[in-house]
Amino acid sequence: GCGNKPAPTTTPSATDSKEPIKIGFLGAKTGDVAIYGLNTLKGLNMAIAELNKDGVLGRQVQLVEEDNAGQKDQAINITNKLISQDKVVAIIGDPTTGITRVAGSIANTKKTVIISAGATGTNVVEIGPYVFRDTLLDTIAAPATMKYVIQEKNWKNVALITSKNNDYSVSLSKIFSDAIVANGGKVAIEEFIQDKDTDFSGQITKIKAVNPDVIVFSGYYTEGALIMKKAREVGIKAVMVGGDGLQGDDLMKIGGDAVEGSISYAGFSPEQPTPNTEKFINAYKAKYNNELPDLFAAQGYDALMLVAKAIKDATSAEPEKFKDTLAATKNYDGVSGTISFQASREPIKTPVYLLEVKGGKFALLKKVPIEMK
Amino acid sequence: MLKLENVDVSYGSIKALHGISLEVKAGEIVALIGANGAGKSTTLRTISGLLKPANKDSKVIFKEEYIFGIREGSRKYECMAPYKIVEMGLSHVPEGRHVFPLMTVYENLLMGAHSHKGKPGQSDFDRVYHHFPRLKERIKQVAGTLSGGEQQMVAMGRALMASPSLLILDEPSMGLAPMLVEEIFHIIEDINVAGTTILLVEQNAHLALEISNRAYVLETGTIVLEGPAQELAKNEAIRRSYLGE
Amino acid sequence: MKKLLNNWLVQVLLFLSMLGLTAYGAQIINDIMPPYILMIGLFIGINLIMALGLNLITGVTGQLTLGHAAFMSIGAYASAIATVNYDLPFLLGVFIGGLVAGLVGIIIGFPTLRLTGDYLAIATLGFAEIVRVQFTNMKITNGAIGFLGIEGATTFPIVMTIAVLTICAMVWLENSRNGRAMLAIREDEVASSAVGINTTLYKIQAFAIGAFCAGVGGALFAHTTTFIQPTDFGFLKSIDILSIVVLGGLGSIPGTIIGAIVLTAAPEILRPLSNYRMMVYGALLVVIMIFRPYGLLGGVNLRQAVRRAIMWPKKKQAGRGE
Amino acid sequence: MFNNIMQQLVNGLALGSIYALIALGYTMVYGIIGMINFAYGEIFMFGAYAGLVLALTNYVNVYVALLGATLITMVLGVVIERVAYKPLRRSSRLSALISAIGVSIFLSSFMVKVKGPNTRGFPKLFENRIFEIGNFQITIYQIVIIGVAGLLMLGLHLFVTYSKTGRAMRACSQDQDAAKLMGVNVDRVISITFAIGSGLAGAAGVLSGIYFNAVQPYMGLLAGLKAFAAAVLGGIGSIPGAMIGGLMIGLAEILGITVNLSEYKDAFAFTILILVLLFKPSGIMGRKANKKV
Amino acid sequence: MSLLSLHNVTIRFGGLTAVDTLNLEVQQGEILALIGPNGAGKSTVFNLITSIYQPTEGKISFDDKPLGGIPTHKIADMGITRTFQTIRLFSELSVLDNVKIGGHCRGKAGLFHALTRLPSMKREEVELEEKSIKALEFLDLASKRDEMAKNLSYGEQRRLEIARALVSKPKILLLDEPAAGMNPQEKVVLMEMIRRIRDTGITIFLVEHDMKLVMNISERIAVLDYGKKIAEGNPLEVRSNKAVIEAYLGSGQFKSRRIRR
Ligand SMILES: Nc1ncnc2c1ncn2[C@@H]1O[C@H](COP(=O)(O)OP(=O)(O)OP(=O)(O)O)[C@@H](O)[C@H]1O
Ligand SMILES: Nc1ncnc2c1ncn2[C@@H]1O[C@H](COP(=O)(O)OP(=O)(O)OP(=O)(O)O)[C@@H](O)[C@H]1O
Ligand SMILES: CC(C)C[C@H](N)C(=O)O
Ligand SMILES: [Mg+2]
Ligand SMILES: [Mg+2]
Repeated sequence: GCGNKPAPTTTPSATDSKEPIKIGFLGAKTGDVAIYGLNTLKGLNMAIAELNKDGVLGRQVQLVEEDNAGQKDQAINITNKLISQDKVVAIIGDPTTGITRVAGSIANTKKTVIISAGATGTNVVEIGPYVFRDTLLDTIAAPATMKYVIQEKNWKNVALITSKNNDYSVSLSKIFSDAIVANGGKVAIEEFIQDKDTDFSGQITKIKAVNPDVIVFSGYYTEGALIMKKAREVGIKAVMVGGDGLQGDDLMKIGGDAVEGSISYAGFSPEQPTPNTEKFINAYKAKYNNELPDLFAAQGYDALMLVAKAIKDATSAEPEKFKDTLAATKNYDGVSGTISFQASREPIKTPVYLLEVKGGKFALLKKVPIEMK
Repeated sequence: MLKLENVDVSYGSIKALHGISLEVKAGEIVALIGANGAGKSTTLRTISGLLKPANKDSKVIFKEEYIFGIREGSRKYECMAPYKIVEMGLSHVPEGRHVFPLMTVYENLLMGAHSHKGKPGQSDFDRVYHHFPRLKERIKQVAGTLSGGEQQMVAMGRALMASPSLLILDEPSMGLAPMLVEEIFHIIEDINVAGTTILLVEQNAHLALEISNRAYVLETGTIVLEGPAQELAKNEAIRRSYLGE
Repeated sequence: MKKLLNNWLVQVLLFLSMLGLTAYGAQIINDIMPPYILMIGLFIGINLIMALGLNLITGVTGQLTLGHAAFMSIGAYASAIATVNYDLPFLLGVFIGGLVAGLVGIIIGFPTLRLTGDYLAIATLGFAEIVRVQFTNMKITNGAIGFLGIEGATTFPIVMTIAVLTICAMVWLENSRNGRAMLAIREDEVASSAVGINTTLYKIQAFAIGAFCAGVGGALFAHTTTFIQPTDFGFLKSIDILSIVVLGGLGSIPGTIIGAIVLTAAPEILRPLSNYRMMVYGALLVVIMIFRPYGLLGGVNLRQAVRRAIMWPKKKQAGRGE
Repeated sequence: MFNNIMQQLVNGLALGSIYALIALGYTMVYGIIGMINFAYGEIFMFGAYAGLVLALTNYVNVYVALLGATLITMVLGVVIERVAYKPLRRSSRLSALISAIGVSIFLSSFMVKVKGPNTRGFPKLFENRIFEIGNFQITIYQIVIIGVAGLLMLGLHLFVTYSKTGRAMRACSQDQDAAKLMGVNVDRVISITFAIGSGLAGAAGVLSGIYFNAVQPYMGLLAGLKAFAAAVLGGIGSIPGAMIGGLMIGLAEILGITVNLSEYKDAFAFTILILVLLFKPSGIMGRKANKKV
Repeated sequence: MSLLSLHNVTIRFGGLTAVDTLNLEVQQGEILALIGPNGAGKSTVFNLITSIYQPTEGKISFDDKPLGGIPTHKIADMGITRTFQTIRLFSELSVLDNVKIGGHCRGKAGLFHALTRLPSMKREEVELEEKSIKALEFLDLASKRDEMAKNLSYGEQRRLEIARALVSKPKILLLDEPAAGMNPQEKVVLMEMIRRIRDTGITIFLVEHDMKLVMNISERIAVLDYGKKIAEGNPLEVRSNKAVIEAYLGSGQFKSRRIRR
């Protein structure tokens, strides 16, 4: 078009200035997916507090938080605002894949680092050299989970449920269903729901008829909990298996007994912590009246710490410079696991934590280590 | 029984009534005549509380109670809700019928007696059916599908159900067949004899003047003439502009 | 002088130079304003284009629809498919987006426009849901996962130019035989047909034009966000656009403009309120409606407004004998 | 297969009863004020939360929670009407609609602020039991929901059709000025209407909270939409219509799932809705707006 | 030549036969009145002619063309326009716009013209405006042209309806109780207007309860009772027809029963 001017190069404040380094937070504080955003924010605030004890390059770190309510146009406005008005050097991206993609391409053109602490879907880092994430990828974790479920548990007869209006769920179901076949299992029935549905009686009635060993559900925890309640009510014994969308204490709060035994994977578990993680957990509990950090809090914390480390290593808060040190990060000992970026900037996180709901809590079932290629 | 003093009414920026004063005494039939747009309906709508005077000096007094205005010796501006006015015994047959279109004729009549405690008796209905036998044939018909004249009967019947002490009528004969026009005027006379005071707006000025005690003539929002009905009926100007002679 | 201005060719030239001026002015703004402000401006423009379309359907013709986002999504996907899958140029894609949406508007208009009032509202709402579910289940749209890789070709000058063009078209339309017929339908359908107005025809016309605008807006939206998903076009989007129209003033073009500005900018302006932002936004809607029950500029007509504002010598008005 | 169908029928009936329950109060307010009360869904949500809070704080039993929530939403409804709708009574319906949207945004974000955005489960207020009838099951929750919806419909219908207040309500909906001239206290009637309607919404909120075991600040939107759809499908303002409309939508959704079109479930329900409207343009029980010319 | 003819027209609403095997001819250029008691079916006849209702039986033809199944809006094209007993104006539009819309069916401009504003379209607009103002002047409403229709008084609204109907250049004008709500003086003026309209060549078909007006201007009168035609003829004949007197006219002599104080 006629209006395409080359983007004005950002002029970050001089390196020697003592002004705070600004980091933007992009995520939902209201709206349907607010819970993910809010928890990410908690992790971020932990990190800020910690970083500001000593400062980064002698400067304070300041967080600029904005609420996108889970809406794309708002996310675009915010990304622009953070970059052009607040002059942030990095944005901790939205926990969802969809918005990260949109915000990522803006940040990339405007040469600002963006790092998502939750996006696990495809086509994220491919956007360009400024786009990162510190998450456990679905493409790695889901097959690992299925391998365990089918080969070790010997649950071969699978009922697969997808939330049809949830992009994460739709892509994850594809990965699950390939992995089920690859490991010798069988998708006996595939059913669809939608986010925010509350009645699943129709689907459950059909699922009951195939008598599955396991119910694989690729969506979020709320629907997961409600599905299992219904399933138990009609007498289905199979447990539920899912992705990081099931991560959330509400799974148990809503699901109660019905979700006992449910298995899911995550890039974080507060159990068997490394010393580093333990420190984080304790500090977190102290700060947020004894609440345990979840996946999003931990990954949010790591995301900011990764950026801070990159800035320190590059001795520059200019995104153009520290993005390369960030991309070169290897074996970073984060609170949510060990993180390395591959040449493609795609993260490898190890281990995959398989969690099982036990006594109303997520309990560590197994750590599956991942080799870096 | 009813007294208006210096009543101004506006629709937005358009002033429809300019300081009207009139009075209706108990037992009278008073006619209000005037050309289209003179403000007759506006006057009636103000009396029943559907419109508010624009001016705090205006007074509308019904049975010693202030519908609008500031009582002497007091400072409070009183402004009575329409339903209270109805409960005090006023009934208004509006211009354009305004029947409840989705209710049956029977229910419409029941609504007429709404302000009364308890259910109206059969005799109340019978009185209405006596005047308008057509309504009896149609008690189950939904009023919205009645013919124009039939709806006018419902509107009138509804008012009769209320057994008001003051009945104000806005063109009750509009759209009625000649025989029924006569019937309406007979009804007005009859209920007046039975004790109801009446304020009547009618385009049929001949008949209106014939049955009324007194009359007011309204012109573009101002009262230009008043007096005993029979005298007005002889007034040259009136004969020319309102009686079409 | 007056005569000259009344000449059709002169008017066309005047109009074209005005468009040029708009584009040029917008380009200047584009160069000096920070991207954040610019982007808000751009969304104002997009929302305005869509709202003008809805204003024609709901404000002028009086047909309440709650499914405008469906046409937006149709325009968005159609244009995205055109530019990505078929490599068509961006502006052609936008036009195609509008066209497809307009066509769908006609097709669904025929059966549904027999309905009136809230029955029409729920039918259009249902239609929008159906469209959304359809997009969620289609291969070519990549379902819920979303359509990736759209070029970010929408720019501020383009949006502004199209917005001005839309405003002009709407003003002309409203002051024509067609526009009057639509207004008449809003007021009284029976009387309209009794004076010879083919109510179905004009309703469909309004629907098609409104849908076209929504489609264009959707296409511009797709080429702004570069990535679209069915969830972007949910019921709340329809409501957002309707709010613009009503809050601005049903049937009023200047009202729609103000509405688009206020309601697009408000969530951004309210950002500092942080957690109370949406509460304040909701309360704001209520307060504005209470104090301006007919909308911010309800009942204001653009020509009158302009004339009153700058006492324009009645150049375009010549011939409207006084 | 057959028991499967019977089971699905029960599922559909139960779901439909929930929709009907929400739609009853909706259609009543809707029919009488003639406005699309968009905040209705949020009142429903508020009721659900009120029930939740009551249930959690005092170990109260179902009835207290239900009653408490009903009372709270009654007050809420009346307040909303006074503040946000009454000033708009004489202006366009759409102005009131936008005001209602404002209220609904306000209420849901208020609840996010106060109670957080996440879904909450509902404590068990009474024990669920499952009855096996032949080859299909019905839970006590389902029986309660179906029963309550049916009873409320009947009661409400009788009230609106035969009581004096009910008649006054209908009068207000058809011609407010004329109603005033009949001595109807229009403000009071509208307040009563809102109180009853909102109370029903609150009760429905608690019941569906118990039934689905989920309460969420944004749950009102979907509920409001379903209620709107059910009310229109049944015929605006018709109380038995709302019941039928609700049941039909519930059955349609389950039917969609049964015939393996669960990904099109909502589209399925709306397609049926549109088809019905094309043949009955004023809803199933709706009286044709037969205004004579 | 008969311009409009009804042949055995019947319509039933449920159990009610509103119009019963009615035969009626309206001659070119005449003023014909249709009278009858309330609920006799007069307005229904108008609704049948304008296709708002379809007859249950029988047929209606205009200019020798059958009207069955023709949609209402085409009826106006053919040259039949009407006013309504219950006023139906475009109440939020200006008086002038109301009248302009009345001229809709004589216009040609379409969407294309609206968006290109070609000179031909402007000419049409100017002509329409002139015509409309003339019609307003004719009905003595010119001073109210910028007023919103709903703000007119009842009688003014009635005249506006006639003005709106006139701009469509009808061959026949159906007037449903045009004098309702007017005072005797205004009725005289209206009567004059109706005559003048007829003198421009427009046939008038009139429903009215005001006998003075009806007897004065109509050349022929048809009387309906319970949907059936009970009489037809010139005013003199009808006035003295016994059935008509019994069903409709009454004595015509109002006698106040009251002794005035
Ligand atoms: N709702 C309204 N808004 C604005 N102006 C109005 C309104 N109603 C009436 N008017 C104006 O107020 C004036 C008085 O109207 P009103 O209806 O009282 O007259 P009227 O004497 O009853 O006439 P008619 O005999 O035609 O019924 C008229 O000029 C009319 O145009
Ligand atoms: N749509 C309808 N449904 C049911 N009944 C109807 C309908 N339209 C008219 N009617 C009935 O048909 C009869 C004739 O009505 P119509 O309006 O033609 O009477 P009219 O002769 O014009 O009477 P008026 O002089 O009172 O206007 C009336 O009894 C009326 O109740
Ligand atoms: C919040 C998470 C469940 C989001 C999900 N991992 C995604 O990529 O969209
Ligand atoms: Mg009047
Ligand atoms: Mg009639």
